[in-house]
Amino acid sequence: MATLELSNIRKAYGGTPVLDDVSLSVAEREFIAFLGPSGSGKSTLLRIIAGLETLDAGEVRLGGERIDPLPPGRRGVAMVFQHYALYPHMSVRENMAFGLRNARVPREEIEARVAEAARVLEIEAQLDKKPAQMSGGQRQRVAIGRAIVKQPRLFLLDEPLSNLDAALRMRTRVELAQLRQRVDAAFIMVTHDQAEAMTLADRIVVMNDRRIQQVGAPMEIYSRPANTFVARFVGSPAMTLAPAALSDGEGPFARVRLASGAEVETRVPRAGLPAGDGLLLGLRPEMVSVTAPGAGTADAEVMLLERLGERTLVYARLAGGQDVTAEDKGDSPLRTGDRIGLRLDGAAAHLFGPDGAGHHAEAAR
Amino acid sequence: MDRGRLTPVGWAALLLGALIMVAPIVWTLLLSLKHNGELVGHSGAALHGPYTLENYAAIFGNSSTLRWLLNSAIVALGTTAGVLVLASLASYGFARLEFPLRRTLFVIVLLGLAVPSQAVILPQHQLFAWLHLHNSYPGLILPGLIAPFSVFFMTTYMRGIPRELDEAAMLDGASRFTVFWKVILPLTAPAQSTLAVFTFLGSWNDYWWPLISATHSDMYTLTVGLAAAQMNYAQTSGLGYLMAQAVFASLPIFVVYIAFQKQIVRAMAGTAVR
Amino acid sequence: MRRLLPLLLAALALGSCARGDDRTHIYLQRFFGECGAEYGGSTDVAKAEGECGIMTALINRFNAENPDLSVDVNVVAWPGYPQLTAQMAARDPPDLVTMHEGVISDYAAKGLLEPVDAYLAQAGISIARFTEASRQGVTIGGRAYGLPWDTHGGLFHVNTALFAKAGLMKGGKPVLPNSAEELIAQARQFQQRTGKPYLLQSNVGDPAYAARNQYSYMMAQGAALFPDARHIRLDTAEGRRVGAFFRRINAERLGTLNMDTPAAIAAFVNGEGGIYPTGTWMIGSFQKEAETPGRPLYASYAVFPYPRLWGRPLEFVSGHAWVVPARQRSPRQRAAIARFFRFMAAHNFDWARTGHIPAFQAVLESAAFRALPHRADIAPLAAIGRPLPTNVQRQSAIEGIVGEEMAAASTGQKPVAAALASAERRVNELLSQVN
Amino acid sequence: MNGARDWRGLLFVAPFMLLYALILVFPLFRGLWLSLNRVDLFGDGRFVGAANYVRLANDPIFSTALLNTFKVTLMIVPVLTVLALLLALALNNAGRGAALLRGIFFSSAVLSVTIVTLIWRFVLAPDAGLLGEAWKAAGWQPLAFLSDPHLVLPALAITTIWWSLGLPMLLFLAGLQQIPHDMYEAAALDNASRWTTFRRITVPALRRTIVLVVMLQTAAQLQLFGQSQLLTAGGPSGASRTAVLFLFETAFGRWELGYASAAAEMLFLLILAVTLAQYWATGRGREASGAR
Repeated sequence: MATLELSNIRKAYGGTPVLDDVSLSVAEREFIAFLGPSGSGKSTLLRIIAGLETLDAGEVRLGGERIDPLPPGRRGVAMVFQHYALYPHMSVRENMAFGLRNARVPREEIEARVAEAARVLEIEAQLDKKPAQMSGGQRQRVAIGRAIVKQPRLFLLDEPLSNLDAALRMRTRVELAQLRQRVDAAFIMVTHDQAEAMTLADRIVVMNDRRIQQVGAPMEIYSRPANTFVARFVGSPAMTLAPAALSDGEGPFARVRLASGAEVETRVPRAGLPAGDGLLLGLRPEMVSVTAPGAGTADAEVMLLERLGERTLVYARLAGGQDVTAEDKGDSPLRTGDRIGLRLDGAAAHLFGPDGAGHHAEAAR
Repeated sequence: MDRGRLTPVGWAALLLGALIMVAPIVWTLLLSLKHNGELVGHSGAALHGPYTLENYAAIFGNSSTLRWLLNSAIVALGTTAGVLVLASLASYGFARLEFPLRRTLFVIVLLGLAVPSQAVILPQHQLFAWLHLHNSYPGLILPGLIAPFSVFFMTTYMRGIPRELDEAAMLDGASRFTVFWKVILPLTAPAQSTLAVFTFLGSWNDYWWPLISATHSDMYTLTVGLAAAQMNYAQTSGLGYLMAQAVFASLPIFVVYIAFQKQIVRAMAGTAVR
Repeated sequence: MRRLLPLLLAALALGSCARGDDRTHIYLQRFFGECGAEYGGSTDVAKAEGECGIMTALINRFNAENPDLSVDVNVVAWPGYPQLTAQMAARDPPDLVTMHEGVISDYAAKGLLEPVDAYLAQAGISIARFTEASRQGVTIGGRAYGLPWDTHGGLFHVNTALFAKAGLMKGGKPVLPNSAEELIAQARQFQQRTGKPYLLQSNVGDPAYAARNQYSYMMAQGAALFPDARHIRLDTAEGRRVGAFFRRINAERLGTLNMDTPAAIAAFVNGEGGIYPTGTWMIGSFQKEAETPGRPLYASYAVFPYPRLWGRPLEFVSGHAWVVPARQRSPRQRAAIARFFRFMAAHNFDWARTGHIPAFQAVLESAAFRALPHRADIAPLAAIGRPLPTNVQRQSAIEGIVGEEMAAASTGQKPVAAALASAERRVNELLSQVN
Repeated sequence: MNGARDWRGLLFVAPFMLLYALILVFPLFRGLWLSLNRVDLFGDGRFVGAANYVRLANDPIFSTALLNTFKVTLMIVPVLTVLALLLALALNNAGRGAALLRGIFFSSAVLSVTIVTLIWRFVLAPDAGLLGEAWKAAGWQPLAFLSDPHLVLPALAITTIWWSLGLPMLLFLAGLQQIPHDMYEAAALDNASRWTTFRRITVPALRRTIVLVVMLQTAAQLQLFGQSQLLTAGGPSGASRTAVLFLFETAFGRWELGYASAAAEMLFLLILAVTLAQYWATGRGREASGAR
């Protein structure tokens, strides 16, 4: 049964639409990540769920109850803000108790819940400090604690890790994962960091240009991007998208020709693909390997090398001017300017139609 | 700040300046400690003894000065409290809430910044006469409450407080008023103190309005009362007493300033923080 | 703030708390300064000194003698008219006000003052008992608009010790000039012999001084200052003569230029000059100095009306009166005002100890008055004093304008003719605006 | 924001706005109406159109008063601003001596105008004043500060500067504490001279405070009244009569409410113009109203 149900949500800021007919259903105890570039509408959507923004059309239901007409405090949701939004003049204890007091929770219960949250989050020693006396990581915990004590049905996390340094971010990521195991609630996290989304979320909602582009489990988003936007946005480095034309042929799978003349045999079913050119061939770096010149699918020139230790990313340019990202072993002997051959692994390649829709290899299923 | 110690010339200039600031006040103090009769035509007598506290005793003995002091305190404190309350409420509305005519009203308030109080004081006097408010504390306090500067200042300050705090509080189930009262208001403390100092001093030193509104001597503020007492004649024969009144009248507010000097400067500094 | 608020409310409650007594209150507003510190509890009128002291003691005395009444006193800065006007505009005037006779017409013409004939009758005071100057001063259109209380005008306060040094004493009396030329000559002689200024003048912040000179000496020459209720005539041969004369005094540095009233008083008390032309009101204070051994003025003080310089010995005088602003009053309050009038009339002599000329003929002629120091010398003021016409309004503002312009002329900041013309233009414009 | 786009927001601004409308907006329009009437304080009047303004334009006393007002403002504001800034710079440290001096330089601000003028008469009066005595002791002729038409405005200016130094100094002190320390450290590393540091770092950082002080003080000094009324009564010969004193005399001395109202409107327009000009000249009106 769905905990949160968003139906046909529309929102515009004075004539400029920011959300266009967005619908989504979140299951109980599910962890959802809203992933997208800034301006994609992901934060607006989160704020609509929280009640911090009104919606122009559509409905928000939580546990079957329609909550969009309710004020934020009565929706049974809790939110962790990007900059924590701790009340600077209140102690940690008061910060955590503030919402419960407003809800007229009995005092003993408030104390008990605060104490429990503090124990779980290991901030018991900080309870009487003011936020200004704490480190960034500690403040983050207080912000989480303030959400936990409310025992919400839904946690809303607005870029919760973006203000932490790299080490702390990793740790907090783990802690968030543990947290969701403990609490009986759904999570929605807004992020622009795909690694965060991939590690934490059960499902990722990729948003762009006022709309949901794709909803799916992390690996599904990665391996079967619904369109060119998702393909480009998810995965690092980004997928190479090379213009390609469908070659004539009889087989069940599509064979395409790149501008350089190279031909690639894919495992994408020919049926359903539009005829003619206007296609894009999608290749993740791991599908492109380096060979001696002439030995691969196509020849190219090394433009740039990015050595990551266990592997090396090779940014190369095909004869027709098409840039392709390839992967080579960590101790690759290549140097910028070298002529190389590239082997394109057509079996794993994606094809995108002129409408941007993705077509994927059958075997990947 | 340890940047650049003052040069000897700088110190000398500073001390000379301090002397200029202090000399008239010391002179006043000395005059206030002299027997009135000794000063008739010889204010220079204040430079040497004998000194006496009789003028101060006279103030406590039988005089309106205490009453005027009380009036000044009531008016200045009342004005300050009123300004803080009204300006805080209005500024929260302007800084945070959406309501019909919000922009229009705010612009009207901003335009008020350019209205000198003198431009409206005559019609105000008529208005207060119609309302029978002259010679009353409300009559003295009300005109001080509508300073557009207070709203401009406080709104600007509130806009600097992150909106996330309001939102967090709303998610915490706080009503609009609770957000204002429990979250925003405590955070404006530095602005409140700064505004309070400005308002208090302005009200304490206001002259024209009490001059024409408080026309009964038991409603005089110190400024008006001392002006009434300070006839040409009194400057001759009651100089010591007059000066004692002046010292006495200034003492409380001076003591308050000395006591809170640090907080005042820090509060003002805090006003622009973040 | 939260701690201050209750305190504030308590104070407010305290302040607005009505005095719960059954006495009849009348509200009195006066100038003459505040001296509650010295005379706050005093009812001994005879011991009081100076305008403020005597006035305070008198009112204390009245309150003490009339336990069923309470006169609540409001002291305003001299002359208090802006405030009185503000009160009247606020429809909240006092019950009794001290007013210069020249100003009465302003308020009377607007119906802001009650005629006091009924109060005078109730108090048993006949108008015939007033001196001529006083009667003229309070009567407009045949009705009395106030209880006259004194006549006051300019006097030459003289330091006889310096005059002796200057060779200007004759038969124990100072020699005062009888013409403009004589004054200049005597002043030069005085300055040569004493090295001190002949005239101590309060030209700073005191327009009344220059106005008094101008009015007095134009009147003396027979000039009609106010040909009608709407016009002043200053820029005349007489006017120029007076203006030029004072300009000459200052040009020759025969008088001080830069003194305000307190400075001039201090200078006179310290024996820094020969003559201080100021009003009747200073006699008491100067006499006290003259009686104090060791003081520069000890046993060397005399005082006389302005000397004749041209024409007839006349001088401009005004007077203080008690007036009753129009407002609703209970019969008990009206009776209280009448009783106050009777009391004040009975104590007119006490007031005359300030140096003012009494308003009652009988007091003026009394032995007690004559026995006061210098009173014989200044008594002529009652006869030669001429009030301004009571049909001209805004006399207080007019005096301010005339004084400002003539002070500028006499100190050389403006040519005399220009100052006279400017004063005339400004006053006539002011009067043309009177509704 | 949710639930806020409604009339409830009005509740917060209503108390202020209602009072504002009653005590400021209404009198402003009432004053405009009065200025078009020949009316005295007691309400008898008639409509005269622009006659009062025509009179004002031809009234040399009013133009002198305006001129005096501008002169005295020009004498006060720059000096006051610079002095307050210098003081703040000199006293911006934690030492006890600085605290004491801050107290001293602020002390005059707590005095009411009555007391200030009372004190300064005793300083300025040539025959009885402190300065006079000092001048005489030095063997000079005392300056007639209160009676020389050329000295009386400077005298008012000196008095006012002495009186008003405290608040701007406090504002500058507050402003100085905002300047991040590292900016000075960076300047020191760059070998900047003190003057350069002051000009390139301190002044720009204090720009908003300077603008605030100048604007507040200009508006305040254009309304200078008490000092002129109590210290010199506008004299000699109107040489220190300010616009507001003119207004006061006209209204309560001459009872010409309509005429005084016209003068008040003119003063209003002038202050408005000067304020807007300053706002404009500083070129950052946006910043002052928009940001903190």
